[in-house]
Amino acid sequence: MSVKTLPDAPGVGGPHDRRRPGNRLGALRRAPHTGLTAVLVVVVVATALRTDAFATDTNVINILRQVSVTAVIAAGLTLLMTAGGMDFSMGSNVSVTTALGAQLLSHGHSTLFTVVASILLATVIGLVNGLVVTFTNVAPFVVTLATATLLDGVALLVLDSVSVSIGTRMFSLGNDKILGIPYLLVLAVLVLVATALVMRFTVFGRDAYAIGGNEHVARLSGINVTARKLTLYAVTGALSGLAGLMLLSRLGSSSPGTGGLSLQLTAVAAVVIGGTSLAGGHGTVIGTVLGVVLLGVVANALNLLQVSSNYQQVSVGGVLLVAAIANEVHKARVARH
Amino acid sequence: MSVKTLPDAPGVGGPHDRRRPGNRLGALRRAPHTGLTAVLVVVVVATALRTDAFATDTNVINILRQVSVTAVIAAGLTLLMTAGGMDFSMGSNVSVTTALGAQLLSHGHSTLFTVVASILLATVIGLVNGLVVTFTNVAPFVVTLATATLLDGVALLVLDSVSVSIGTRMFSLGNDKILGIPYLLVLAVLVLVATALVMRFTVFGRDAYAIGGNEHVARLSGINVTARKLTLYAVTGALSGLAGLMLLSRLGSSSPGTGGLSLQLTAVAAVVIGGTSLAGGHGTVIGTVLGVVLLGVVANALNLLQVSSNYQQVSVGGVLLVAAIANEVHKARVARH
Amino acid sequence: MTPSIPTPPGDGAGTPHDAVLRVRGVTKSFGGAAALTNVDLDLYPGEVHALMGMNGAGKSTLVQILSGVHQADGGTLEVGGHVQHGLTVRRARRLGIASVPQRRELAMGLTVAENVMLGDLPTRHGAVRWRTLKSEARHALSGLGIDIDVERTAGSLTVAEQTMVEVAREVRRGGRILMLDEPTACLSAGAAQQIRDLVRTLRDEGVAVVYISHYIDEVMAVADRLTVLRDGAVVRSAPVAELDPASLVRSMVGRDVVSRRSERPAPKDEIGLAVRGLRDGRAVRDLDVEVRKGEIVAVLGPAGDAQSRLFDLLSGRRRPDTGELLVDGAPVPFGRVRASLAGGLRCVTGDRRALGLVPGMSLDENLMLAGDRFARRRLHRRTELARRAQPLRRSYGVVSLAGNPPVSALSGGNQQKVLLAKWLQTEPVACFLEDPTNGVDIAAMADIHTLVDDLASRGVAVLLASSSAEEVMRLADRVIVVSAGRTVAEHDITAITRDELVATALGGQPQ
Amino acid sequence: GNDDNASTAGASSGAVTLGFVNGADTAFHTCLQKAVEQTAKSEGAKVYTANSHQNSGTELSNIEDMISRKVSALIVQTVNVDALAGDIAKAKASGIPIYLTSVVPTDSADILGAAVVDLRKVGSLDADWIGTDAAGRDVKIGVVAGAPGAASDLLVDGFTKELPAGAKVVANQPGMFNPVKAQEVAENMIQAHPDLDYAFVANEEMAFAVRKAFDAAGAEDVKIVTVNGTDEGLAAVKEGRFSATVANSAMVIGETAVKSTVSLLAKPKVDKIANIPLLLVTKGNLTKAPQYCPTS
Ligand SMILES: Nc1ncnc2c1ncn2[C@@H]1O[C@H](COP(=O)(O)OP(=O)(O)OP(=O)(O)O)[C@@H](O)[C@H]1O
Ligand SMILES: Nc1ncnc2c1ncn2[C@@H]1O[C@H](COP(=O)(O)OP(=O)(O)OP(=O)(O)O)[C@@H](O)[C@H]1O
Ligand SMILES: [Mg+2]
Ligand SMILES: [Mg+2]
Repeated sequence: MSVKTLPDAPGVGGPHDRRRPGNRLGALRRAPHTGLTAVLVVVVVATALRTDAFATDTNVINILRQVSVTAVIAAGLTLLMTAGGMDFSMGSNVSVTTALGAQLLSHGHSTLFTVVASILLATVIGLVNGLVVTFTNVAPFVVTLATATLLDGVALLVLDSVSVSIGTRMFSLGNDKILGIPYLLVLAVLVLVATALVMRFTVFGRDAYAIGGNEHVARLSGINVTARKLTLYAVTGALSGLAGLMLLSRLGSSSPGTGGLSLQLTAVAAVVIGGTSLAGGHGTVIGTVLGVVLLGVVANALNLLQVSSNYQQVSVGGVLLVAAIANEVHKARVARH
Repeated sequence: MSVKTLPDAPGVGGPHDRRRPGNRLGALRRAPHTGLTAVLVVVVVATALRTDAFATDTNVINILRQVSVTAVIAAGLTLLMTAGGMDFSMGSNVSVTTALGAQLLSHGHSTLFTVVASILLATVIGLVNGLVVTFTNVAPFVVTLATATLLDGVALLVLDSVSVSIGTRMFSLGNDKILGIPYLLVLAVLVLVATALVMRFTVFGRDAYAIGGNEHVARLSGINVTARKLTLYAVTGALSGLAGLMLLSRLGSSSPGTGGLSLQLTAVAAVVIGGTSLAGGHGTVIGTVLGVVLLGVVANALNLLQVSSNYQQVSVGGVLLVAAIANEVHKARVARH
Repeated sequence: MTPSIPTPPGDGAGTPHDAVLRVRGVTKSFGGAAALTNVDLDLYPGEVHALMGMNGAGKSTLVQILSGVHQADGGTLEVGGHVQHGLTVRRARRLGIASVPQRRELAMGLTVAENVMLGDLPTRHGAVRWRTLKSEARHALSGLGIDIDVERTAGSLTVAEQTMVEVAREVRRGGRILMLDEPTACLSAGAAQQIRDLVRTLRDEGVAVVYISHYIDEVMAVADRLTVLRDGAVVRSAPVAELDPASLVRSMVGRDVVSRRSERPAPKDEIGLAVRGLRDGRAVRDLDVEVRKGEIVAVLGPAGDAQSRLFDLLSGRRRPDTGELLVDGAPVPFGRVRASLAGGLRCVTGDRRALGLVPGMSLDENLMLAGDRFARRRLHRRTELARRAQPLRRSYGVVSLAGNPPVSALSGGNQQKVLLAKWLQTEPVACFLEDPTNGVDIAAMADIHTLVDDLASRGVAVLLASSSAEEVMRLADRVIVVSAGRTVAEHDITAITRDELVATALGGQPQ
Repeated sequence: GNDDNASTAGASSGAVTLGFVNGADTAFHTCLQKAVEQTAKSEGAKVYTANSHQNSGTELSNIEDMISRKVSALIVQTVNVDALAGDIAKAKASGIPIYLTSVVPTDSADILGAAVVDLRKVGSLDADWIGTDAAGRDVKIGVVAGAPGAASDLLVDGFTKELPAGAKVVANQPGMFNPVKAQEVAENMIQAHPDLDYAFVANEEMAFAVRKAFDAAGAEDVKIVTVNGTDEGLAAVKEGRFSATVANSAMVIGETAVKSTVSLLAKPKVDKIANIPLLLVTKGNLTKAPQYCPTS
């Protein structure tokens, strides 16, 4: 029996925020994610001062569209990790979905059919992860690391190792705008808002916190933990599918290596930088959004500032480190007050 | 040393090995890692039946040499994860070390100087990870995910993005044998045995279990947790350095992408498949060895059996999944008895 | 691990110069709320110094400051005549200060032997000497009359056993100061007696013992001097001989607390809860219990083991080897939590940290965690949650410093009330209570006893597993004595005295 | 109309700004980037660079970023051929001309031009050499391919199709363009096929690792043919460690790309696809090999 004993540190953005009246500045300093926000602001201001190309409408829209796919994955991951789960195979699920979507479209199937089939497959993949995690007691990270490898292979099989182009099918989703806002961004925002609402205002979402906080207690309190977990894994699967279709529409093709581990790691980095706990029980969509945007802004800034490609990874790593520390130091200060 | 005390030692193979007399078969079934061993045996037998090239001396030596580098990393990771830590940057540390080693050798520095400098750098990198983890309270996975990105960039900088060859320097380490056993394998075995002994028979090793099991208690018991953790991270750093030099001697050159994430994930997979807990407090070198060898055998078998590249990843993923489940199902059965 | 402090030039015992520890004006606050204000305390060698006070009074905080876990905001600590600045855990250890914290914590993956010897493993040439380690650990345990296999893993121990292991560890270490934070809170009468005997032995050897407990009788029996904390301040400090229980209660609570057996309507004839032929390994063998509606039946036994096993079985966490469970006459399948709940059975754990509360969630959410599930709610709104939680908080007397803090920021007693409220608001047909007053102060204890009384008066069948004989005498209609997993005796409460009860529980033999 | 815009912008300011989006961090890509930067300097053009690290999503983002900064033209070393569809659409929509290196899509209407390496041809040149060397004997060949994907497939396909009748590919495994993996694959391959005569390896970085593996297994006589023509590769050919390599100079590609882009911007021509000359390098013609990487 492994009983999880979390530290008592009141989680940032957790279900409780003790606000005291008065002292606005202090309240601000105690608001969640101040550290992360500060890092983001510094990066934005520093970049804007050094290049005019940064703070333009088109560039901002650009950044937001670029992070849309990651944001959808990160949203699912936030929910799942809050419930103490982990899906390391979402990136590979994206690979499979883009591959399948591309094949279906290029074989002349209708867009509707393709969308439904792809998301269905992705959901089933998520569900299978959930079944293994729930019924075998293997740690979710381990299970999904294995399925990630497996799915990478499946994606190759579906593509038969070549690139498959979808021509101009789904072009509008990946490239057009509505009221000046790219469809992809609209989708990502919808997903994020929905996730935030679910986590905060539904019993399903609160159950996720409870399961992540102490699974035994959750089960004893009458929560159908098994069903909840299966649903959570299925939802992350479905969101991977959606992200896959978004990516496909943006790229116009699927090729070996689309999605996969690099996408997965970006999403994981965004989520954990945003303060979602690897051990479960704590997590906020706001934090994840900040994490996703920070990563997008940094990549964009490094390009615009012409940082040499050798220095880019160093810079990204450095910013990640600083952001993680800032978020944590801030949390600690809040706890001390 | 105290060989006599061996039978008393509470299981390196997990804490539950109260042996009951009689019933040899039952005892075998309750022995740790039976599940994993079974999977390994199945893979070996199936491959040996289908190709003669598999069960030859040279091929076995081959496999073992191939996994030597991974084994050294996995050994360090087992120790660290048992103490509740995580280093996701070991692969990237390897990249930096091979890059530095190659540059030093190709610039005419002596092998001794190169070895010392590389391992020193790797140790410092590990120590920096340790300092950040210990003094900022950021989750180790998050810290080392950030430093991994950073170090990948550093490796590119050191190499200036081109391959650097070391000619025949260090050739003998990477290619020669002693008594028919490759030096690399000898090194790996030494590291594994040392790790196992440390974990089982030294206060340092037992403290690692205590820290991983309950850091607060370890601290209350007067264990200098901070110093221990710093040492652990420094040791994993040093082992990454050693692995880097081993890899360099084997390849004869360092190029962008040597080591890095793929090496890291292989090592992590081997360790977790071997039953070391992601949450700390449990871990065995034997399990890790089985995990490392299983991954090596599967890769070798897939090559020898001429499995098409599309099916290779699917097969690796499948075996990983089955192994993880087998290990866990078996554990569960032992616990019930 | 020998204390490095010079022995103060002592003359006669009892003079202030002799104090091994002097606390002056210690202040500590958490997030702006004061947990301790201006606390003075003197500890003398060879004396048991009890700390008493309501839940949240600051007892644990004081102990944690003395053992280096927390740093005081102000005031001075003097150990052996030397002022200590920035006392850390390791430094406290070196000074010979040992403590058993209120929260039982062991390194769960390690064996009992290693846990006892943690931080002080015997070695030869750098290698751990397993044989010595185990024999020393065995010796440390048996020295306290504790019978636990040292090769078991800590994770498999019951809370009571964990306490014993922790006490054994600290005692083995030695030192001049030993602080025990509610060591008997969930121990059976026998185990508690062992602890008290041990404390007396240590005192006679010259150790200064700080002893925290909510049981007045126990404190009166074991302590030489007593300090009462209220809202973080010392309100009274005197030799025990000068105190009487009633005034003690008044200084702790600020009023009199009456808790005596109350008249309840007679139990109905229908059986609310029946357990038949329950058998599970060595912990439970052939247990038969029937509880009528409106009746309180207590299960009493020497070890805590059967109690927590009973919780696991009745709550559906664990499937027994054989057995039958009937709630309100209808069979309830074992091994399914939700089936137990649907049948109307509510089980309140004795291990609230591991199985009772979600530490990261707020007080209110923990309070409504189960209820909202039964009500099949889909949506969650904080304001509305607070509105529903308010009356519960009031009727169960839950007190918190902040509005709706994470439940882990509450003192232990308040956490216990949250746990009871969480389950008892849900209109049970039958319930199983495991140590319902674990760690709560005397005022809260009286409140909880009233709550349980009310429960039975409403016709609920209550099965009570308690380690406290007083509690059983106060609440139960019938007592079932269990020994080695078997029912060995059954008594009507009116037919037995407290002392007989303790004796039966200890010996497992009916008189 | 779009092209006019961009070219006038470039011409009027007198300074052409180029956005170079590189595909990965291998030696080839580094050399290509150096060549692009040096040539741009000599052509008086300003160049911005970005690297997609083998991720087609990043490639698209990089192109968007370049469009944000309003470069006169894009030069793209793509991560893979089909990812180009999105790139080209993007560039077209923003009115910025796009020039491709290494590959060209089937429909070249929407691009400014391309400097193309015929990968099939590369493979077939290596196969030709084996055909000559084997001289009609029955020989066994092992293939260490790259990562699954178009580039590697085209190479291997060109190679396999051109092999003479008696030559048989007995093993074909992916080396993932990663020397570590390639070495493992080669070690296993020589176990399974100790009687191998030739090996075709998809790039020189891997070929070095393969050579080491073969030598360690005592198979010094297996002849390796490969692709690139780096200085180290040529040295290996000279020493006989490689038997042949096909020079596809990164420097030439980079130079061609920049020069063509600048001139095409000024004056769009019909002949916008430049085929990079390929040369099979053996011991006999080492001196004729083009420089692979610019000296920095
Ligand atoms: N780390 C902390 N952060 C915030 N508040 C705390 C912390 N530790 C204690 N408190 C608060 O300080 C007060 C004193 O707590 P303490 O644990 O000392 O009480 P106690 O006297 O031991 O109570 P109990 O009898 O219930 O164990 C309580 O109100 C508690 O909520
Ligand atoms: N907000 C907080 N942040 C961190 N720690 C806290 C907080 N609030 C309380 N604590 C910790 O919890 C303790 C209060 O709980 P307490 O000591 O009463 O534990 P408990 O639940 O009674 O343990 P047991 O179950 O063993 O009786 C404090 O002493 C402190 O260490
Ligand atoms: Mg307390
Ligand atoms: Mg308490």
